[in-house]
Amino acid sequence: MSETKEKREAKDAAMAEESNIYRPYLMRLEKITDEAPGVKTFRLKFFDEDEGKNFTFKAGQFGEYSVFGEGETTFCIASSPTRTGYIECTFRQMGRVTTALANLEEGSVMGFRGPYGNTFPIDEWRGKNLLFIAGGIALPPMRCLIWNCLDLRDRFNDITILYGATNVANLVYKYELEEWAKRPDVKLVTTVDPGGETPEWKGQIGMVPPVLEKMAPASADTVAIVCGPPIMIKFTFPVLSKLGFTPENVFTTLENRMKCGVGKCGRCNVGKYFVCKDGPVFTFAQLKDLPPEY
Amino acid sequence: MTIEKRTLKKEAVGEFINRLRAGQWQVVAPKKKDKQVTFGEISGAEDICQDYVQTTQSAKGVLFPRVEELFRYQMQENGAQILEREGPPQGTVIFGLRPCDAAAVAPLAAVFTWDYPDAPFKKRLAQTAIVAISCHQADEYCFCTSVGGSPGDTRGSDILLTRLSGGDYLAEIVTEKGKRLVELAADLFTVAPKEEKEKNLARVEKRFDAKKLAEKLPGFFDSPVWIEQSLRCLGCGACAYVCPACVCFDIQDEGNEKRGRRLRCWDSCGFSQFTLHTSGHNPRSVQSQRWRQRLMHKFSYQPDRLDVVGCVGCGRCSRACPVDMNLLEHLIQIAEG
Amino acid sequence: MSEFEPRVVAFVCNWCTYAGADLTGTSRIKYAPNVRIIRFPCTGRIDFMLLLKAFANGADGIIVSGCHPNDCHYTSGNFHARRRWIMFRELLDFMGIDVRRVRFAWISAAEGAKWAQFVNAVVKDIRALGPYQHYRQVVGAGIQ
Amino acid sequence: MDALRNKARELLENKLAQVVIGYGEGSLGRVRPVFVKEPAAAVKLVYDGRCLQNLATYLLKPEVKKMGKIALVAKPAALKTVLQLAAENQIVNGEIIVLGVTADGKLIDFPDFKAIEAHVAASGPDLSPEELAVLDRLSHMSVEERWAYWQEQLSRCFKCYACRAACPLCYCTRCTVECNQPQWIPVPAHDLGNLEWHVMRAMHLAGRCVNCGDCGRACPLDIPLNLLTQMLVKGVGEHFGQRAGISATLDHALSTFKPNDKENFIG
Repeated sequence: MSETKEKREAKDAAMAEESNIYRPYLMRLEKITDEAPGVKTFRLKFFDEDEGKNFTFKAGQFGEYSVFGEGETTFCIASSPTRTGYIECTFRQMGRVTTALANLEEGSVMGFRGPYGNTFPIDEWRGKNLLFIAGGIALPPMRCLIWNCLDLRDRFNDITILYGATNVANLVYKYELEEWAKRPDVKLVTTVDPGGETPEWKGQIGMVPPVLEKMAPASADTVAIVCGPPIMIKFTFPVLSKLGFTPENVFTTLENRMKCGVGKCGRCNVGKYFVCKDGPVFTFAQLKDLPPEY
Repeated sequence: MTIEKRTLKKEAVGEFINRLRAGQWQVVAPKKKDKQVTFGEISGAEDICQDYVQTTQSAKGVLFPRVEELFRYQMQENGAQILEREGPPQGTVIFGLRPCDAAAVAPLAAVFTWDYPDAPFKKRLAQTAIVAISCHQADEYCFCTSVGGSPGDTRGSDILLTRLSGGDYLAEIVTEKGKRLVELAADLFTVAPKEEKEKNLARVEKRFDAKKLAEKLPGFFDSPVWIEQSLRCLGCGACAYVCPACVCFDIQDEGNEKRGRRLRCWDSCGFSQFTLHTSGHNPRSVQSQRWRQRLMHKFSYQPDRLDVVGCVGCGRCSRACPVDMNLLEHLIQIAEG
Repeated sequence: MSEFEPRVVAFVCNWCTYAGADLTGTSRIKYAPNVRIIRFPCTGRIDFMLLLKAFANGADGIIVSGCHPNDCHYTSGNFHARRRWIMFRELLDFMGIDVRRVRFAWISAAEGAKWAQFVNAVVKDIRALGPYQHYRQVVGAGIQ
Repeated sequence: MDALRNKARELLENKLAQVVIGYGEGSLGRVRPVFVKEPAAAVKLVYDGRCLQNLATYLLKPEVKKMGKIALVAKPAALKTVLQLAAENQIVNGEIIVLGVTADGKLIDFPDFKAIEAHVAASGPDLSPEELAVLDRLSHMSVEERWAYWQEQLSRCFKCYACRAACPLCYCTRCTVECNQPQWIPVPAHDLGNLEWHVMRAMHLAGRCVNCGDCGRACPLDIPLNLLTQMLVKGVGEHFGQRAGISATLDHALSTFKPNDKENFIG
């Protein structure tokens, strides 16, 4: 992780030598998709064409999305780096800025700063099996990674996706779930919490950890990526270790309150690590030696 | 650059300041106002107050203002315009601050210039010069010698003046910028004095070793000492805002859908909202966790990440604290604990 | 520059003064157009901070008006408001904010004429006082 | 002082209280709040002219409440604070032990709030002659002079919120200044943000403040914030004849009214 960080930082630092790092790109809101009650996905295009062209990022990185006059908020980039020309983000309307975001219409102007943070080490997973485990609104960082891997499908063996939500309505990216379900080279398991199912629900019923235990995916030569609310992560990891997954092979993303996103404002630290610079991607091995401050 | 030693006569100080002001430098120095000594712009040497141990607030505001405009936006039919103010027009000389405050530029610059450079800070730093005056008095709150400083420390200063027994000043020209300042008034700076510098300095006893403390602190993460020490802490931001080395900030927008601006303003890890998630989850929900964060950040995380101690031992936080949270006392308790 | 046209913001209660202002209109009584009316369910619902927000956004004078005591649609809204204004007015005066620019009145739904006279009087006084520069200089001050 | 120490040791020994909150020696001759849990440590308690802080501000802190039954060393203003907190249903009769200390250091052990009410009723007025003189001097200044005075004072504020943290009656879990939908009070410490913050803080204490003076003492920049709340204490007394902190039953000036409240400015 640290090796790629130095290389990337040198490039970013050089690029941002004199420019004001708090100045966002101007973005036009292309498309809004309603994913679930209170949850929307935005597709953003760069106002300035060439800014859009030489904008690159990697799966796992996040950005600061700003509504001028309201403030900034932090989401991961939900679209895959292999799809150029636009970026997407998914958010739930919760606070001041997300409420302002939710009131925007297509064509409005907003800001974006990024890409920030470290990345999923996809190159190291060549030839391995991938197990994606996501809960609720945490699918977006995974979706970016899943599409990235699916666009480079031949590099990996089998890909399994386990995605759970509280109820059917809260499942995000419903069309893409169907798309993944149809693909022969992907095994998709969706589940809803007990009581959250609808009569025509065909997927599993149960919380993510027990469903994972039932699936009992092979842990040999497999990398697991887990994203979800802290409670889900807490109960998923024992299941994974019982199935033989080593902490180095299980990745997750951490979320903390952020303002600058570039390791200056001193807010997002967990122990001596900044979630915005040394994260958001962490392996479980690293999580173990982080103090319980997240 | 080797430090050049000169003498600056007592009566020449006023002239030196006038030359600085004539040389398009704005001069900021400690001024007495009711019971407090605080930094403000001066027009002449007579405004400067010298008989104090430490000013209430540090001169950090010159480099990292308490409210700063990052940019201003103007919405248009298709798009928006983002305008940035240029840097401070005039250079600023901070005259007469203590060596520990001058040393405090290092932790500030360490955070603002690592990885992504912070342009607003860099502009201000480039246009600021520091003419410090060594300490001739100290009190029990001071502990600069425990964190690598000393009453006569030249780190961070462009020129360090030390008042000698006769009232004249030994001037140590430390940096190129200092040399440029001296050139504005070269005739006032005569040959180096014979008198020893050390005997004109205050005595500050070293109370703990910052390196050992930095190694010891991680092991203290779950210790009950934090709860014990922070019971009386009220959770205000006084210690962070008077501290010359605290850099945490908040970004706030002010404006409406037509125009407005994005402001950077001071913030403190002591506030309960500092790490509060919109979902209500707060990784540091109790005051003992925040007090721990304050000490761990300054004495363990920052030395570890940027190899600079986030504290210069000026003692302001202990003096300003309404409930007498004496930082030195608590650090010693951990260093010897 | 043409004569100074003061901007007056009126916080009025919906049941009495707002209806009174309506009556002023329907009975074709002309009064100074400088007033911008903001409707509240009751004077008891007018937060004192809104007055400062009005000054910060460029108001030169403020009118607060509602039902006469004992006429409040919510029985005690105006009584509570009266106490709040007694204290708030003293605090503003103590802090040096010009209370001559903040005018209070009880104007019922039937007193269309009184509303017109009151507004005209307030606008005339505020025009004499001139724009509220003091407060406007505070907005944006203290930012590097 | 010995009476206080013996009383504290006695309370801790027979488990009548789990913690005694009092004053102890601090740095450079200052005093600081101390939380005495062991009987032997009761000797740390001191009481003299330096003990000014209103310790009632710790009564509602979760970390302190978790320690069990509290015995509070209460200076005269703290007694009024305890009554006002009781009036606002923050503490219940018998929930805390109040060790009253009079101005000349005598210890009074109050069995219940009724006893405190009697003691407070017998004590002097809310505002001392000196405080009234300062308010008087300010009220004789012109509006412009007062505006200039307060602008100069408040523009120095850097919003560390020590005034709010030190005030025992500022116990709201979510202070208005922390609400950002809408952003009621600007967060940055620029002149407008400071002015609106201090007006709101004073008004939210109108009719509640017992004039303990801690907000002014806690301010690291020595801004005389207590003048704002003192003026309101005087105003509430004059206009409505009500006083805060003299009874454990609620008599809050700004949430009650009399039909014939007097005023001379409503047209």
